[in-house]
Amino acid sequence: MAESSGKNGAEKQLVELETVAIRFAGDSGDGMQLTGDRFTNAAAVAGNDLSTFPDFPAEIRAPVGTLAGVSGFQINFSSRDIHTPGDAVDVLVAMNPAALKTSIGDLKSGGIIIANVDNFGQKNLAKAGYESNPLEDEEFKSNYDVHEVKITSMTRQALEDMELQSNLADRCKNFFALGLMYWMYSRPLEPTREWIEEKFGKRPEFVQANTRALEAGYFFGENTEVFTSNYIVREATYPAGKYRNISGNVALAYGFIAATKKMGINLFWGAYPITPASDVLHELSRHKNFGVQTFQAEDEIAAVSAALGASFTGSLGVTCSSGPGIALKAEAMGLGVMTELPMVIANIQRGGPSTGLPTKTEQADLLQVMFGRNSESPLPVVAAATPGDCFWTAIEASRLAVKYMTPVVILSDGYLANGSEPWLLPKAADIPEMPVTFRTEPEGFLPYLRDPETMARPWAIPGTPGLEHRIGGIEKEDRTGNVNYEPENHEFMVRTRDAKIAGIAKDIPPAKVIGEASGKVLVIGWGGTFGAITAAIEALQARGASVSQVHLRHLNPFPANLEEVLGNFEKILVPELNLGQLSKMLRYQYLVDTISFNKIQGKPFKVGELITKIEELL
Amino acid sequence: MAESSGKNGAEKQLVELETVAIRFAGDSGDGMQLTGDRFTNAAAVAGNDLSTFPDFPAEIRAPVGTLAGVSGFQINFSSRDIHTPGDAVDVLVAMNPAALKTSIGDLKSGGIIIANVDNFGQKNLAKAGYESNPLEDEEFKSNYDVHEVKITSMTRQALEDMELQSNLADRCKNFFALGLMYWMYSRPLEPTREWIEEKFGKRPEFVQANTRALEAGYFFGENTEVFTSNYIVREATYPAGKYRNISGNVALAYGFIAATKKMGINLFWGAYPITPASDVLHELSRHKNFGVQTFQAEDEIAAVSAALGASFTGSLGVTCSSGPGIALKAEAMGLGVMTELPMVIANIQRGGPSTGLPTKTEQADLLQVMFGRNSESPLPVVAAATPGDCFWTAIEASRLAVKYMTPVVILSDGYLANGSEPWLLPKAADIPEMPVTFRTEPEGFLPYLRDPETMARPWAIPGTPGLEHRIGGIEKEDRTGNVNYEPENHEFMVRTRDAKIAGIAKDIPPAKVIGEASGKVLVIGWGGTFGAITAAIEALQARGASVSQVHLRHLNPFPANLEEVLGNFEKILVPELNLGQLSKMLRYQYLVDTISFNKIQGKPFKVGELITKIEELL
Amino acid sequence: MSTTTAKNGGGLGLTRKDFQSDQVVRWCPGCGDYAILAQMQKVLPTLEIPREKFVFVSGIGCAARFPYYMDTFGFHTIHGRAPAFATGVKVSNPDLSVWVISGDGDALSIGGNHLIHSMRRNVGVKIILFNNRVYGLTKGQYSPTSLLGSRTKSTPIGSVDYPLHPLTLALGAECSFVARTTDRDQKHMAAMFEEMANHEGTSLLEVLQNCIVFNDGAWHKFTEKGMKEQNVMYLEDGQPLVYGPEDARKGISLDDYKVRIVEADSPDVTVHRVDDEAGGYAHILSRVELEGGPVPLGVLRKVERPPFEGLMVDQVAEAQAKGEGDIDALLNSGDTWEHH
Amino acid sequence: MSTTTAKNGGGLGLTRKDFQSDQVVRWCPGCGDYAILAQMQKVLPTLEIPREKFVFVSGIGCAARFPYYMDTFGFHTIHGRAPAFATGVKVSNPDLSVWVISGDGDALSIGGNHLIHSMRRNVGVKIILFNNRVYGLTKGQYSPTSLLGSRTKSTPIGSVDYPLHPLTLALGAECSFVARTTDRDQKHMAAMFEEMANHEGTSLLEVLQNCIVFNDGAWHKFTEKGMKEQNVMYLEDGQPLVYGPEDARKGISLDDYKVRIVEADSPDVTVHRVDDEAGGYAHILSRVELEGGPVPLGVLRKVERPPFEGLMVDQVAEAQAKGEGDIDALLNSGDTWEHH
Ligand SMILES: Cc1ncc(C[n+]2csc(CCOP(=O)(O)OP(=O)(O)O)c2C)c(N)n1
Ligand SMILES: Cc1ncc(C[n+]2csc(CCOP(=O)(O)OP(=O)(O)O)c2C)c(N)n1
Ligand code: SF4
Ligand code: SF4
Ligand SMILES: [Mg+2]
Ligand SMILES: [Mg+2]
Repeated sequence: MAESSGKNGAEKQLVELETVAIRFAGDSGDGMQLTGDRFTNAAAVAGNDLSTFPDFPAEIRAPVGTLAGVSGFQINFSSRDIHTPGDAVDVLVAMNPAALKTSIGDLKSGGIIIANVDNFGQKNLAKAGYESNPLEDEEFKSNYDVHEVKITSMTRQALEDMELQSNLADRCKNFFALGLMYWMYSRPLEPTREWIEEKFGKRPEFVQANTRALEAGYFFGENTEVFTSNYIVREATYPAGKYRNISGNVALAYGFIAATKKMGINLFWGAYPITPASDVLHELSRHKNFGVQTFQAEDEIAAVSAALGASFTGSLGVTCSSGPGIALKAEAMGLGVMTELPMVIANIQRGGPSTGLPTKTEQADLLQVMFGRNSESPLPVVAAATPGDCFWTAIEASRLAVKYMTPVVILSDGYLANGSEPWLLPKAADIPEMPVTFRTEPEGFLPYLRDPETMARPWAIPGTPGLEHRIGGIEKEDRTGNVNYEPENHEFMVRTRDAKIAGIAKDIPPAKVIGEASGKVLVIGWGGTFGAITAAIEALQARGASVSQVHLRHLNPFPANLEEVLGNFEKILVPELNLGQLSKMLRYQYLVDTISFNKIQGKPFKVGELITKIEELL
Repeated sequence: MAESSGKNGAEKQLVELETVAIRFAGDSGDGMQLTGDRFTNAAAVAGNDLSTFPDFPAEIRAPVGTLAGVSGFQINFSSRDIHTPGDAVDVLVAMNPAALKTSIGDLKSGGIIIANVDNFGQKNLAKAGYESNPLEDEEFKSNYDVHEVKITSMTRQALEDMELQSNLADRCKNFFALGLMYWMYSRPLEPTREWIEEKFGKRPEFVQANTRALEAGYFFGENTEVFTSNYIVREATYPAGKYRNISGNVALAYGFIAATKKMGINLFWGAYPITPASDVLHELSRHKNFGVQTFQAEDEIAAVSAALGASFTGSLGVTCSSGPGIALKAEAMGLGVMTELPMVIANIQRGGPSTGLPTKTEQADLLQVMFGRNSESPLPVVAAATPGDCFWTAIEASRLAVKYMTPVVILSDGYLANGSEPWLLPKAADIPEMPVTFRTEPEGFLPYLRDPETMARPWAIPGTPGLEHRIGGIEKEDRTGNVNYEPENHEFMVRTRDAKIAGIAKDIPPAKVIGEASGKVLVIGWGGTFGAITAAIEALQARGASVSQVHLRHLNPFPANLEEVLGNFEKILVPELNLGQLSKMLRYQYLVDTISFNKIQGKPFKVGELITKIEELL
Repeated sequence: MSTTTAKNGGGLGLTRKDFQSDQVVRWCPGCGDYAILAQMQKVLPTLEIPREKFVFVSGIGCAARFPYYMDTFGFHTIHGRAPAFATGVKVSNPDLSVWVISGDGDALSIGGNHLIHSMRRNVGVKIILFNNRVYGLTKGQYSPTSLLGSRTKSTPIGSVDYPLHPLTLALGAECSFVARTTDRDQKHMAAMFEEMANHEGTSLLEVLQNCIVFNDGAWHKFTEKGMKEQNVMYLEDGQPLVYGPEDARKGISLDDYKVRIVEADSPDVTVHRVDDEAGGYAHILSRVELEGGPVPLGVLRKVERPPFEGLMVDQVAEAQAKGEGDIDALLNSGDTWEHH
Repeated sequence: MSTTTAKNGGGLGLTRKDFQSDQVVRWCPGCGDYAILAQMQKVLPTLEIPREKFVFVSGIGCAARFPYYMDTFGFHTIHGRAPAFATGVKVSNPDLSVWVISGDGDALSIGGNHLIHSMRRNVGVKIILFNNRVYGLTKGQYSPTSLLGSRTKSTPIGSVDYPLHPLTLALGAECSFVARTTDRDQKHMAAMFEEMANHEGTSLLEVLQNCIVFNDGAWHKFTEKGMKEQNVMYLEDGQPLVYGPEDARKGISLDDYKVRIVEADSPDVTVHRVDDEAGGYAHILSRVELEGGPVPLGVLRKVERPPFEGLMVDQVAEAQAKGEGDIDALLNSGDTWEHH
C-alpha cells in the first residue's frame, strides 16, 4: 500500500511497511546510543512493537575512527508482535567507514545505507582497514541502496550563524541523522524537540543547536530528491494499555523497589560496579525516597556480605554483579545458604571466561550459579526472558527469598540489560502483596524450627526482645541452630536444605508449552534468548511445523511437570548462548537426549539461525 | 592358631589374627594422635598392611572431658591386603567417658574396651552425658570385654620416684596405653624407645618418664591376669620393597617436589592456611633445599594470584586450599584458563557448605571445581584415591599443567589428607622425566600459536630476549593473543579452549575395570572412597558376585573408553560422599541411568554399607 | 539459644549472667580470650542498653567464636569479612550496638581491606582485634603481626615477612578511634569497652591477647608482673607521656617526629592529646615501642566525624521528605504512551 | 606482539620506540594516561636495563590497559590483584624490573588488601597508582579517593563515604618509598620513575591523573598554570618545606604535629627528611593539603629495608647450601621398612 506525501518538495511515495530494522552506527563519541534511544521512543509512542539492541565497545573512547571504537544501536519496530532487534537491518546509518565495516554484514541485500560521507576521507578509510572507498565501488553500490549524505557539513551549515565552536556543531550531527530517519519513517519531531528542551534546558545554545540539526535532517529528507519514498510502520496490535519503553536493568531496579515496598521492608543494595550490571546500581541510587539504601562496597565480597548483614537485620539484602564478580561472592552465598537468610544475587551475565568480552552478552553462568560454591549448597535460580520481564523476575526472586528464607539467584544478561522493549505498565495494585512477618514471639522460638509447609526457618531480627540468638557458617543443629558436628545431624541438614529448595517446585507455575502439547520438536530455552526463539517458533508454527516451545523462568528447581512435557516430544532442542549448560541440567535430571544448539559470539541468536536449525530436526 | 607365651607372669595364649582395628580415643590433650602414630609405625615395621583414620575436633582444645573435645585415632592392620581403617573396631582404648561415648557405636559386639577408670568419676561421666557409669552396667559388660585399667594412677606410680609435677606425669599416660597395646599385639618396644629418645632427647626427664610409662603399660599386660591372651597379626603379603607410612598431605607435598625437580623448574607454593590443607604448606616449607618457595599469602586470592604470576615467570605455581578457599580462587583460576598458563590448584575437600565441618571429610567440591567460574572455563580435574596416591596425582597434575599449558585441579579430601597407609617407595629414577622447554626463539614466536598435537601455546617467560609480549583476561585473538572482541574469534577461542582440555583424553590411561569386563553391577567411584569400595568389591567378588569396579583418577576429561565400559553393565552404582556429583556428570555425559549412593556425614563409607547397597542391586 | 523470657534491659537490672549464652565455651584452658569475654559480659549490663540491641559479628578464628558465648544477637560469618557484614547490619538499623570480634589473621590478613574501608567510612561499629600474633584456630601459622623471623608451623626456619602494626595501619586508614589494651588488664579493658560503646563512628581496640598453645608469652613483657611496670605506658588525654615504676618514672618526648626516652619530669615530655586530627602524632605514638620505648595502652586517637550510617540514613530520609516513593508514579515516570 | 629481533638493552641504544608496542592506544583523547605512558617510554631506555627484564603487571581499569602499550613483558590480570601477581613474578625472578600499574579503584577499593600487604612485606615492585578519583573504565562511579559529596553515576545525590588518602594509607602500611607527582609535570614524573627504578623494596607513586571524560579538572588546582604555583610544594630531601610563586613564597611548619603556613624565611619552616623511620612526619606531610596547605609533590618517604624477594631467595639459597634436595633422600626420610 502506498500513498503520496510531500509538502514543500517533490511528490514522494509513502510506503507502508510491516517491520523495519535500523542500525545507527558511529564512533563512541558520535552519540549513537542517544540517537537510538530517541528513535526508540518515537517508535514506541507511535504504537509500534519494538526491540532494541545497543552494542558498544569495551573502551570508554577507543581511538576515533577505529573498528574498536564503533558504537551501534539497532532498533526493530513493527506493526506486528516482534521479539528481537532483527536478524538483519533494513537501514544502516553509518557515521564513518569503521561503522560501515562492522555493520555491513548485517545489512539486508538491497538495504539502505545512509553514509556520512564527510567522514569517508582517506584517513578514516584507512583506520577502518578499507583500501579504497566502498561507497565508490560499483559492485557494492549495486548491492545496496547507498545514500551519501554530507551529515557533518550540512549540520555545520544549519548552525552556521550560531557562532558555535565547530566541535560543538559537530556534536549535533547525530540529531541530523535522527531527523532524517524521522522523516523517512514518518515520525513527528515534536516529542524530541520537547525532550531536547528538557534535557539541555540549562544551556539554551545546546537546545537551539540540537533542534536545528534535527530539523535540518528532517527537511533534508523531505526536500531533496535523493529519497523517492518514505515509509510508515503502523501501530501494532499488542494488548491495550499504558506502555513505556524499558531496559532490563531499569526493570530489574523497579522490580526490587516494588517487591520490597509490597513487603513493607527496606531494600539494601550492596554492589560493586561492573559492566553490564552497574546501571542497576545507578538507577536505584536515584530512588532513595523508596527507602532504598545503595551501598557501593569496596569489592564484590563486601557487597554481598553487607547485603547478607542487612538481611540478617530485616532488610532485603540484594547484590548485583556480573560473572567475575559473582565468582567472588561464592563464599558468602554459601554462608547465606547455611544461615538460611533471604537475599537475592543478580548476575547480569557477559562474555567470558575471565574478563572476556565485558560489554557483550552471553548466558554461560548458569552452572556457575548452580554449583560455584563448596559442597552441597543449593539455592533457587530464576532467569528473566525479556527486558520488561526483569521486573517480574525480581519480584519472583524476592518472593522466594523471603518466603523460603534462602538466597536466590537471578540471571539476566547484557542483551536484556541494555536492550529495551515496550512494556505494559502494571499497576501497583496488580502486584501481589507479600507482607513479611518477622518473628517476635519469644515463647517457643528456635532459630531453625521450620515452617512445616515451606520448611523455612523464622526471620528473627536484631532488636527483637527475647529472640537473641547466634547463627553462622558451621553446620547447625536441627531446630536450635547451635553448632553441631554430629554425623547424622549433618546428613539430615544437608538433605533438609536440599529438600527445602526442591520443594519450591510445588510453588511455581508448571512449564507452559507454547504450541501443541506433543509433537516432533520441543525447543526449550531460558533467559534472554526468549525473543529470538519465540520469533522462530511463531514463524515455523505459522507454516504448520510440529514444533513447540517451553521457556523456563525457574531453572532450579525446574517446574514439576517438566519431565512429563519433555516426554511428549521426539526431539528436544536446547538453544543457548553457551556450550550447553541447561542442556547438561536436563540431561542429568531427566536423562533426555537433548540436542544442544550453541552460539558463543557475544551476540544474541538470529531468528534465521534458529529456524534453520529447527528445520533440520523436523 | 594359638601358641603359649608369657615370660615372668601367667601363661598366656598367643592368638593369631588376620586383621585388627584399634581406636585410641581420649581428650584432645591426651596425645591420642601421637599414640596412634606410633602404633601405626610399629604395625608398619612389622610388615602389616594398614590404614589409619585420625579424627579430631574442630576446636583447638575443647573443654576437657566433653564430647566436643574427643580426639580419636583408628588403625586397621592386617596380614592381608586391606583398604580402609575398618568399619568397626576390635579394641577401643577410651581415656575418659566422653571417648567411650563417641566411639562405642563403632566397637564390635564383644569387642575389647580398655577404659582408663581413673577418669570415670562422676564429673567426667556427667560431662559425657552419662547418668551412671556404663562400665558398671551389667548389660553393657555382657556386650563387651571390658577392662577397667587405672591408667593414670599406674602411670603416676611408675614415675613416682622421679619427682615430676603430677601434670607432667599425667601427660605420659598415653604411653602407658601404647605399651599395653604393644604387649597385646606382640610388638617390640625398641623402635618406640628410640623414637622417644630422638624426640625428647633435649629433655632427659621426658625421655625417662615416657619410656617408663611405655614399659609400665607393656609389663602390666604381660604380668597381670587380667588379660588371658595376646595376639599376633603376621606380615601381610603385599609387594616386596621399601616402604614408609605416608599421609595424603605429605605425599602431595612430595609429589610436587618430585614433579618440579623432574621438570627442572622451581616450585612456587602460594597458600593461605585452612584445615585440612595447611599441612601441605607446613611440609613444603621444610624443604626449601629443593628450591621450593612457600608463600603464605594474605588470603586465597593473593595465593592463587601469586602462583599464577610465578607460573608466568617460569616456576610451577601451585596453590592449595579447601572448599571455601577454593571459592575465592575462582576468578584467578578463570584468568589462568584464559591466559593458558600452567598452574595446579589442590583442593583438600572438607565438609560443607560454608564453614561446614572443617575437620571432617567430604567429596562435594567436584562440581564446584568443574563449574565454579564465570562462563565456559574448562580445566582438567584429577583426584587422588589413597594417601600414597596423592604423590602420583600431584605428578600427573603437574605433567598435564605444563604439557597442556593449563590450570589443573587436584581433588583430595580430609580423609586422605590425614589418613595414612604403607607406601611402596618409588625411586627417583622411576618417576618419568618431564623436561620443560621454555620458548627462547624469537623467530616466528606468537604467544598463542599452538602446538599442533597438544594445542598448547608456548611458555615464554619474562627475561627472554625478543619474546616480549602481553597477556591478560580479555578474549584473545587466535595466534597473536592480542585483545580481540570479534564474534567469530570468540566462538573459535571458546571452542578451542574446550577442545584442548577434551583432547587430553587421548593422553590418559583408559578406565581400568577391576573384575569382569561386563556383568550385572559396575561400581564407579573417585577419590578417597577407593579403599572402602575396593574392600567391598573384593569381598563380593570373592563370593562370586557379578560386580566390577572402576575408580576414576581423571574426572575431566573422562577416559576415552568410559562410555564403552559403562555400556557393559546392567547397573551403574556411584557411591559418593556428596549428593551425587560424579553421578550427575556421568548422566549428562553418557545418558546412563546411574544409581547414586550417598553419605554426607563427614565420614568415609563403611565397607559394610557398600556391600549391603551393592547386594541390593545384584 | 536465648532464654524465652524477654529482657528489655535499659537499666532494668541486667547482669553479667544475662549476657552468657548456654553454649559451652570451647577455648583452650588458659587462653586470653576468656578474660575478654568475661569483661565484655561485665561491661555490657552497665551500659543501659537493652540486651536485644547488641549484635556481635565475627569472622573465623578462635577469637571469632566469641559471639556464640554472648547471649545477644550474633553472626559468625566467614573469614575476614566481619566488618562488611557489620556494615550491612549497622546501616540497616543504626540503633543497634554493633561489635565486631576479629583476630589478627581475620582482621589484618584476609580481612585487611574490609577493615580499612569500614574505618575510612567511619561506620559506627566497635571492632575488637584479638592480637595473639598467630593463627590459633588453624593451629599455629604466623600472622601479619608475627615478628620477622618467627618460627611457626608454616615458617619452620623463620618468616621473611615484615609485620603490620594494626594501630599504625588504622591511623593510615584514618580511623576515628584507636586504642589498645591487654587481656590481663581487666580494669583498663573495661574502660576501653566503655569508651568504644560511647564513640560514634568506627572504634578499633587492639587487645594484646595470649595464645597459650601456639604463641605463649608473646606479650608477657607487657602483661606480667615484674615486666609490665617498665614496659607499659598508660595514656591519658591531656596528661604527659610518662611510665615506669614509681621509683624510676620515665617520660617520652616525641619532639621533632622522633621518639626519645627522657626523665619523667623533663620539660620535653610530650603531653598526650587524643584529638589529633592530622594523625601524625598518633602515628608516631603507635610506634613508640618499636623505637625502644614502652607500649602505649589506652586511647591513642579519638576524633569526631559523623558516622557513615548516619549520613546514609539521612540521605534516604531527605529523599523521603521530598515525597515518599510511590510505585505507580515510579513505573509511570519517563515517556509513556497509551496503546489502544 | 614484540618485534622478532632481540634487543639486549644494557646501554645498547634502546630508544623510546623500543618500548612502544604495536597495539593502538585506546584511551580517550586528552586522557592523562597518555602522558604517563609517554614518560615511561622515555625513561626506561635510559635505565640501562635490557628490555626483556621489564614486566608490567596491571589489574583492571583504564589505567590497567597500560601494559598492552609497552613493548615489554606484560600481564593484564584481574581487578585489584596486580600486587599479588607481581609478588609471584618478582619472587620467581628477582632480577626482573617489575612495575605495577593500577587505578584508584583497582589499587584502593577491591585491591586495597594486596596493596598494603605488598608494601608491608616490602616486595620489590614499583607501583604506580593513577589516581583520577573516579572509576573510568566502568564509566564514572565514585572511587575511594572521591571527595565526600561527590555526585557520580552511582551517587547522583552525593556520596556519603569519606575518602581514603593513598599516601597516608601507604605510610600506615609502612611502605618504604612513598611519592607523588602529576600527569602534567613531565620532568618531575620522569625523576620519580627513576627514583623508583632504583629503590629496593616497594615503591608507591601516586600520579594525580586527569580523567577528562568522567572527572575533568579534579586536579586542576595542582596542574594548571596560574593555580599550581600557589598550590604545589616540591619536596627535596634536606631542603625546607617552601612553595609558592617567587614573589609570594611561603613555608610550612609541621612543629608539634600541626600544619601551619608561615613565611618562607621563618625559622619555623620544617626541613624535609625522606628517611623518616617512625613515619609520623611523613604521615602529617601526606595531609598538608587537607589542612589547608599546598599538595606536596616528590618523595615523602624513602627508607631502606631488605626487600621480601631477597629474604625469600636467601632462605632458599641457605637451605640449598646445606645440601640440595635429593628426591630419593626425601622419600626415604622418616621411618621406613623393607618388606619381602
Ligand atoms: C576462606 C577461608 N580461608 C581460611 C580459613 C581458615 N582459617 C580459619 S581462622 C584462620 C586464621 C585465624 O587466625 P586469627 O584471625 O588470628 O584468629 P585466632 O584463631 O588467632 O583467634 C584461618 C586461616 C577459613 N576458615 N576460611
Ligand atoms: C571482579 C571485578 N569487579 C568489577 C570489575 C569492573 N571494573 C573494572 S575497572 C573498575 C574500576 C576502575 O577504576 P580505577 O581502578 O580507578 O581505574 P580507571 O579506569 O579510573 O583508570 C571496575 C569497577 C571487574 N572488571 N572485575
Ligand atoms: S589456640 Fe590459642 S587463641 Fe585459640 S583458643 Fe587456644 S589458646 Fe586461645
Ligand atoms: S575514561 Fe577517563 S581515565 Fe578512562 S581513558 Fe577516558 S579519560 Fe582516561
Ligand atoms: Mg590470631
Ligand atoms: Mg580511577
